[in-house]
Amino acid sequence: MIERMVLQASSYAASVDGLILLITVLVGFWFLMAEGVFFWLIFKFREKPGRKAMYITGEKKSHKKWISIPHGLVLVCDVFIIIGAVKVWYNVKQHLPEPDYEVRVIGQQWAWVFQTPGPDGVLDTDDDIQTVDKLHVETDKTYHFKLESRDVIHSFSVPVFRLKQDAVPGRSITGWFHPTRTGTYDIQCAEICGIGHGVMAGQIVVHDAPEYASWVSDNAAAQ
Amino acid sequence: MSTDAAVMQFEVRPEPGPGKKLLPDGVMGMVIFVFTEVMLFAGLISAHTIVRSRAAGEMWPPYGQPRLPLEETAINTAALLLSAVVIFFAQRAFRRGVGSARWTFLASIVLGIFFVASQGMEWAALLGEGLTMQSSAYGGFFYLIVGTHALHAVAAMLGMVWAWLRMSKGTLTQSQFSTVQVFWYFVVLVWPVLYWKVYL
Amino acid sequence: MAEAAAVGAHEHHHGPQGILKYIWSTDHKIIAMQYLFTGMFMAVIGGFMAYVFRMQLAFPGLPVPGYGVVSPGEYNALVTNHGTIMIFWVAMPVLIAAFGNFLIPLMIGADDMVFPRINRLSYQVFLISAILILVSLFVEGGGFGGAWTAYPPLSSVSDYNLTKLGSSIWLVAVALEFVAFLLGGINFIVTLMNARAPGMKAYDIPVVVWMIVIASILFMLSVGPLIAGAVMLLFDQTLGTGFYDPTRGGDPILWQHLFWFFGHPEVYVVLLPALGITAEIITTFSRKKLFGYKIVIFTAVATGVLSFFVWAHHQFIAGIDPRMANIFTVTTLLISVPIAELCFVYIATLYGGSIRLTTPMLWALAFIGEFLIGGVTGIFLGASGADIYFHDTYFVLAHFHYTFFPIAIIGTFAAFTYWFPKMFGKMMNDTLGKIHFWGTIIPFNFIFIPLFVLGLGGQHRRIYNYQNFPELAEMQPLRVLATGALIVMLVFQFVFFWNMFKSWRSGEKAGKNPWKANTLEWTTDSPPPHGNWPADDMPKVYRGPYEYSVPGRDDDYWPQNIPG
Amino acid sequence: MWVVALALVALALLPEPGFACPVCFDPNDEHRQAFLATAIFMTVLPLGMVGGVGIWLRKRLRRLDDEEAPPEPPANDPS
Repeated sequence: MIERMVLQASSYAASVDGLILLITVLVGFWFLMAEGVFFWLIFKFREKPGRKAMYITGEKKSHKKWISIPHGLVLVCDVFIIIGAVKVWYNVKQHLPEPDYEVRVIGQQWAWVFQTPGPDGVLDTDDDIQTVDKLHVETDKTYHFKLESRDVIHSFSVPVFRLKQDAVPGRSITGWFHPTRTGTYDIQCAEICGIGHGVMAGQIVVHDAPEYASWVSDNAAAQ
Repeated sequence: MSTDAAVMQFEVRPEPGPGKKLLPDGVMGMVIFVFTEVMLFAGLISAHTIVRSRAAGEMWPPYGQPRLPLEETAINTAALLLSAVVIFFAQRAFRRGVGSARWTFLASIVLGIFFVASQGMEWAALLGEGLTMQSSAYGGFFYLIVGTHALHAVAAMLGMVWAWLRMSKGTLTQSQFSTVQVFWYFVVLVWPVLYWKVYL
Repeated sequence: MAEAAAVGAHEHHHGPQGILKYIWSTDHKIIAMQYLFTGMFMAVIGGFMAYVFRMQLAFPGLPVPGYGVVSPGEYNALVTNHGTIMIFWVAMPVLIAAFGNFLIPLMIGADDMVFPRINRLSYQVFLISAILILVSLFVEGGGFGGAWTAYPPLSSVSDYNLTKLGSSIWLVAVALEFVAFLLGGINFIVTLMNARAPGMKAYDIPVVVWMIVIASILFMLSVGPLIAGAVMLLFDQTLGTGFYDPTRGGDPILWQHLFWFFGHPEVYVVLLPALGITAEIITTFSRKKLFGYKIVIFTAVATGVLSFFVWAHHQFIAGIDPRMANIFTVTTLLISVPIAELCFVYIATLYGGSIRLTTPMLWALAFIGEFLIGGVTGIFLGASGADIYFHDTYFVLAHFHYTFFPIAIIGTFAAFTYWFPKMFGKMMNDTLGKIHFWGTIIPFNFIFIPLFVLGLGGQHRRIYNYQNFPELAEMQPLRVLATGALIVMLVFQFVFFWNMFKSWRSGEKAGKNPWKANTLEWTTDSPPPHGNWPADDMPKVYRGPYEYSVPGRDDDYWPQNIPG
Repeated sequence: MWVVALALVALALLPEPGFACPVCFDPNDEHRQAFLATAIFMTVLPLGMVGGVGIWLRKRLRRLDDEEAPPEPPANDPS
């Protein structure tokens, strides 16, 4: 559903979209049913001369079942949604697969600063590459990001990855992503961070392996 | 269902008498207000617990900050608790219309004033030792929580003095007394919790 | 004549006369009017703000007619204060304070609130808070622009938000508003407990009164931690403490917990009164007993209880423990059960009725139909896995407007058109009412359905110009559509004001009970005199509030105060 | 209902070496426990207070009903 509007560019994007589809189906069924019954009743029982309304208390068992059966079914649907949601959540936020690379993402008013490992592939060494507003990554590699903030709360959001995590000052938050598709995509700041919030746009550039290698060597040389 | 049967299902109620009040208006209003206040202190204590846990492994109170006077405050706490006991007896005496209720009530007010005054002296001493709201989160929470309590204690004192004056004039009603009493119980009973969380 | 007698019988009620009567009155009906019209005035301001920032989004950078060019700082201040005003100065005062004050004593057969002077104080504090929030927009540096959630450190450090004065005044105004509702809430709860008419048992109380009181209890229990948090935030802003400053041992996440501990129950605080109003209207105009009165009350209580367990779903991606998110997913989805049940009950009430589509009934039905959309889209956001994508997008925005708009606007119009005859003694014009109804409901959907689509497309909130984001820039036609619909909707509100004014001046006389309803407020004059009923003729209650179309009776209604 | 709630809390508290807490502030657990403990405290406290008063008022109502229409209910009976 969403993939038609926003590409799926990470390993877990499809599972998030699948969950959204599951919820849409379950919830959509109840919604259409409720609205359908609602409008039908309004039409069927509109005021007609000579017709008196019925007297139904809704306290009897035979009446209550019209409420209690849907009640139970809604609960069952909720259970399905909960299971789906927790599964996706566990996969994206709780579970950390082994990384190929680590990057550091720092939010500040009003720019993104990225620290990418240099040719040695290890973060926090002398050859690290620092970029502003553009994060270069390699496709089909698992990345850990360490999310930090220098001033206020920012939120690191990459819609095509279905990834979002707040950057909280004073903490270093770890997360992961695994790009699956090359291209240049938006990074948005999803948490209001002052008057420059609207221009705090970054980009994530996903390269294939040779392109990434040449980018690393070019930039490592430049530093 | 026949129409008669439907009408029959209505129990014919007896002519209603005047409504009953479960609690006097003032007391019930004060009880509800106290609930809000309990939640206010719950919020403050939770905030304190979270910030304190963040410093786990490090020192609490932080290095260079004065320690809080445990013993003096314990005496204050005792005075405050005693005041609650005294006001309980004052209420019993007042309900029976005993004349000495006035003096029992006054004793509990004096104990309350003693608490507020000696807390104020403690603050002055701590400020002199360099514990301020800005000096650390520790100092900030100390003044915030104890200060909020002090504000409530002063408000309760004002209420009790008002009630005492009315009692002297003979215009105080039972429910007015109970209203003030409920608030004072709240101020007294929340204090041991604060003492435990903030001082110990 | 009747009024003179009533006033005479209520000598002890005598308040100030003349113009003072309206600004220094302790009469619950006057206070209700004060809240109502202050709320309406604030709604106009909130609506104007919406117009300005929607114009900026549709036509970025161009001067907005009636305002001028919107700078990024102004944009943030506008969206922040639009949210704050609409929730705290429109939804709360109108739904709870105005209708609570007007309806509770009239519906339970009391002559006034139990603490009339506290009631007056409540409005006065509220008025001061309303003035303060408006002042905060015009001080040096501009209004506060850190979103209505005011997350620190942006809200606590003036170097970050650049609105030192604005943010402090904003915070003080919000805190004062809470104090006003605290005073009002105590009054509502005690009045219901202690001042009911003789014979009115727990299950004879109209649903709207129950709902307002349950909402007040929720408010009283949840607001404490936020006041604690607000004091800490104010000290951080003005005294230089470090409660939320991570470099000095504080914790910014702490505020989010304190805020949302109140913030989520707050949703139900405004939802329940709106549901209560709807219950009164659909039973009256379908001439039906409410389907399962006790189910409604118990479900409302269950909703209230559950609402204390769900707040952290606002913080799924805010850096809380991911294990905690699982717990809150479960509780959040569970709360859909009582809410769904309430909707089912209301729909079931329509079955077998004789539905008259008057203006208030249209509003009440629209409430159910539109609120369902808001309800079901909430499931997407409560499910933690899906929230990773939806958090802070326009999907959230559209979702809560689909709940808050039915609650605060549709619910208010339903209540206002329904009780207008009681408040002013005149009938409203039905044709103009229907024009206004359709002119509001249709554009409403055209505003927010495009915003759902934008949210699905990954557009985040509170960004003043989407041209900076290549992926979002091309969805501009949807933004223009939403803005156009908003303008149409705002224009149709003039019909309402015209109708209100005209009907008040020269409407048809209403009589005591124009809708043939059962509850006690319809047994007194319209508008009710001071003291509501003659002191020697206070109503007594003999049965429940929804005995419509009882078989074997000639009338299809059976007022609560008629014996036998 | 309560069993489910307690089971969830137990689940959240279990130390699980298998998975990390990538967003926790620091490796020591006390901060996380504090958030959980205060969350439970703040949730249970208001419900406990209102529930307690609700039960007490019901009892009082029963007692008032049992006494055959007392002329004036005692102002505040501390017993």
